[in-house]
Amino acid sequence: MSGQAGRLTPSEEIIYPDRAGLIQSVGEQIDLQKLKRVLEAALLTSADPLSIAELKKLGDTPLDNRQFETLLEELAQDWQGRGVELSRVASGWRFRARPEMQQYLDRLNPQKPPRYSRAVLETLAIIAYHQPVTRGDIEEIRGVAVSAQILKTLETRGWVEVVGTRDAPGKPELFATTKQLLDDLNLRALQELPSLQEIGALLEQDTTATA
Amino acid sequence: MSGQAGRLTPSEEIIYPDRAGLIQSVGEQIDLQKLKRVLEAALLTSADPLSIAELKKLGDTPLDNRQFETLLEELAQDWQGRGVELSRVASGWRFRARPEMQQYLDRLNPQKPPRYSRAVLETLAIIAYHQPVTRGDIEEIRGVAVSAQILKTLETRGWVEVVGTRDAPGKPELFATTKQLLDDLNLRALQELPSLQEIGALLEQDTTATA
Amino acid sequence: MMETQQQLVPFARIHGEPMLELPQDLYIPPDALELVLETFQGPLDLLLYLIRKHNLDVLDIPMAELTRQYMGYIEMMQKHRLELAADYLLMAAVLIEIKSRMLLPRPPKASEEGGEDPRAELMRRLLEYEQIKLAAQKLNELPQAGRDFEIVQVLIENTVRERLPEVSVEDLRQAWLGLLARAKLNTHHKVRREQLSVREQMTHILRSLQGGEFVEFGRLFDVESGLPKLIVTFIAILELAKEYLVEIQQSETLGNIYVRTSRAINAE
Repeated sequence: MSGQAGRLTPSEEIIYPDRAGLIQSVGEQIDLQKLKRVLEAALLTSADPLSIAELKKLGDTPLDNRQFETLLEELAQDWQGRGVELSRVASGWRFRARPEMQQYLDRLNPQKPPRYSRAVLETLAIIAYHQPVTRGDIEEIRGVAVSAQILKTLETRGWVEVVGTRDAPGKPELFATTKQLLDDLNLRALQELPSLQEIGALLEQDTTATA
Repeated sequence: MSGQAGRLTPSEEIIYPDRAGLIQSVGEQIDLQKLKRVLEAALLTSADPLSIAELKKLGDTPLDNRQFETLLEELAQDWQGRGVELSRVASGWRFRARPEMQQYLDRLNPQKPPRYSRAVLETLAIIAYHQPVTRGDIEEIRGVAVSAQILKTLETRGWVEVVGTRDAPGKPELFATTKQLLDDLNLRALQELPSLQEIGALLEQDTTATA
Repeated sequence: MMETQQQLVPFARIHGEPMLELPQDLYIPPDALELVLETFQGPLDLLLYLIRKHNLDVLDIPMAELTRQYMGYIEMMQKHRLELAADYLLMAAVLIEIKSRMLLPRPPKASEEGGEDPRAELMRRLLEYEQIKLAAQKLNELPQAGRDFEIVQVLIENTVRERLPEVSVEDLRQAWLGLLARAKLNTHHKVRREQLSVREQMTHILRSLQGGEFVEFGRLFDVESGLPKLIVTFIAILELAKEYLVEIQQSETLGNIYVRTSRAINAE
């Protein structure tokens, strides 16, 4: 086998058509496969990106920078479609988790999710149950002024939008909830929200119970 | 296609003959493949081993422990022949570079962790094989005083901890080894340590011979 | 005299050549003594070294020989004024004690029954220590994380993606309950028996009128959605008109009815 290691069979050219820069002997292909494994192991265990200069230390056979890059690009290719990817950054190459994985990985290190203030939740509830409503309507029901910031928060979140204006002095904007809110609450329609009657009954029960 | 997703074609059974415990619908196979990718990403990014309980958080579909283990064993199989392997240790599953890779990886990181003195190693061995033991027990076996520094070294490394006190005058602390020690030695349980009988086989032969 | 004593004790056999002088390897240059002292983990370690070095049997220790060799060491160390750990001196006392006990005539019965050998405790300790010494070596030979293999750890870029608060249906219900509780005493804030579906449809119609153009009345109805939905849509349009949110026009009797938002009217 070593006798003809320097020669190429056509099939080998077909197997590695993109590795034009590399010498294509059978023995060296095995070496390259082994080097790729070593590079992979080094990149997976390294805390920091590894530069080509560092990665070169891992090879027993001398390869030039271009050959190394070809090998690394091949390795990156091998990792396509996985939850982790090999990417080139300013200081070299590194593996990193794909952003899509974040939502899963977050489950292992759960941070306490932030909460909306009572003012935001009440405003959202009023818009959901009384839409379309103006800011004035909301203020009347809540009994306090509603800051522009609260409505902004809900609009930015994509849960509330202006659907028109009321024909009244100052042409106040009418707010309504969006499909996005229903999606985020996992509801098909607004009717699936607890009905106001139900909630009212609950409150009356409470009142009579405490009375 | 979705109409017959719940049914199995014989070829699918042939593709995954070893996954007897898992329900074999086409849709669920896709889910399992996705879950495997997520598990892989989680294990590759975690500094510490992940237990089955933790890995379960990553699944959207409920699987029992056995199904998870089957999936993990499959994943370990997928990594055969690479420079990195998925292995099960005391506190769960984790990826590590194979020891054969070390000679290469050492080229990137020439500084090695400190080698421990014989005093530290003997103390560790006594705690590992005779746990739980007090400092007095260790001193009796070694025939010399055990400095506080030796125990401190092992505790700092996370290999040894105080698990209680003996009900004796002075309430001496009882030391035992930790899961961390087993993890660091890539072992699942204390029984995987070389057995004392094996180590002492020669001596016991002597005993029976002279008896 | 010592040799005759040894002959008196039948089981104190010396394997191999009897060593009458300090063996060659016991001579250590004085400046290296300290190092030697550190090499041994203690008296048990030193004893084991002597036993193994001279091919003595741990289970049948020639006490006289071992004691002599051990004492040789101790004397040498003391001669060089090296501070000896108390453990070494204690062991010397133990060895001498065992040796002298072995010189005492033993009760014949006890020897028949294999009665207490004065060396038994020492032999047990030596064996136990040797076992741990080997175990420590084995432990050290096991591949160790960071020394013999590396742990894989791939970066998770904690993307700047802000975590947004989650809201549940229950949150909305609680918020509403809070509002009701506050408004309890205000009689004019009675709970209206409202159909949420009507409210939702009102929003839907307003959205479809957002272009500002007149829309034909009939086109606001989705005929295929069923009778209840049609009724809801009709009520929603009436409600919108009542709240002056839409304008409904019919230019001639039985002609087409058109609807547009009041915003469109205002824009005129």
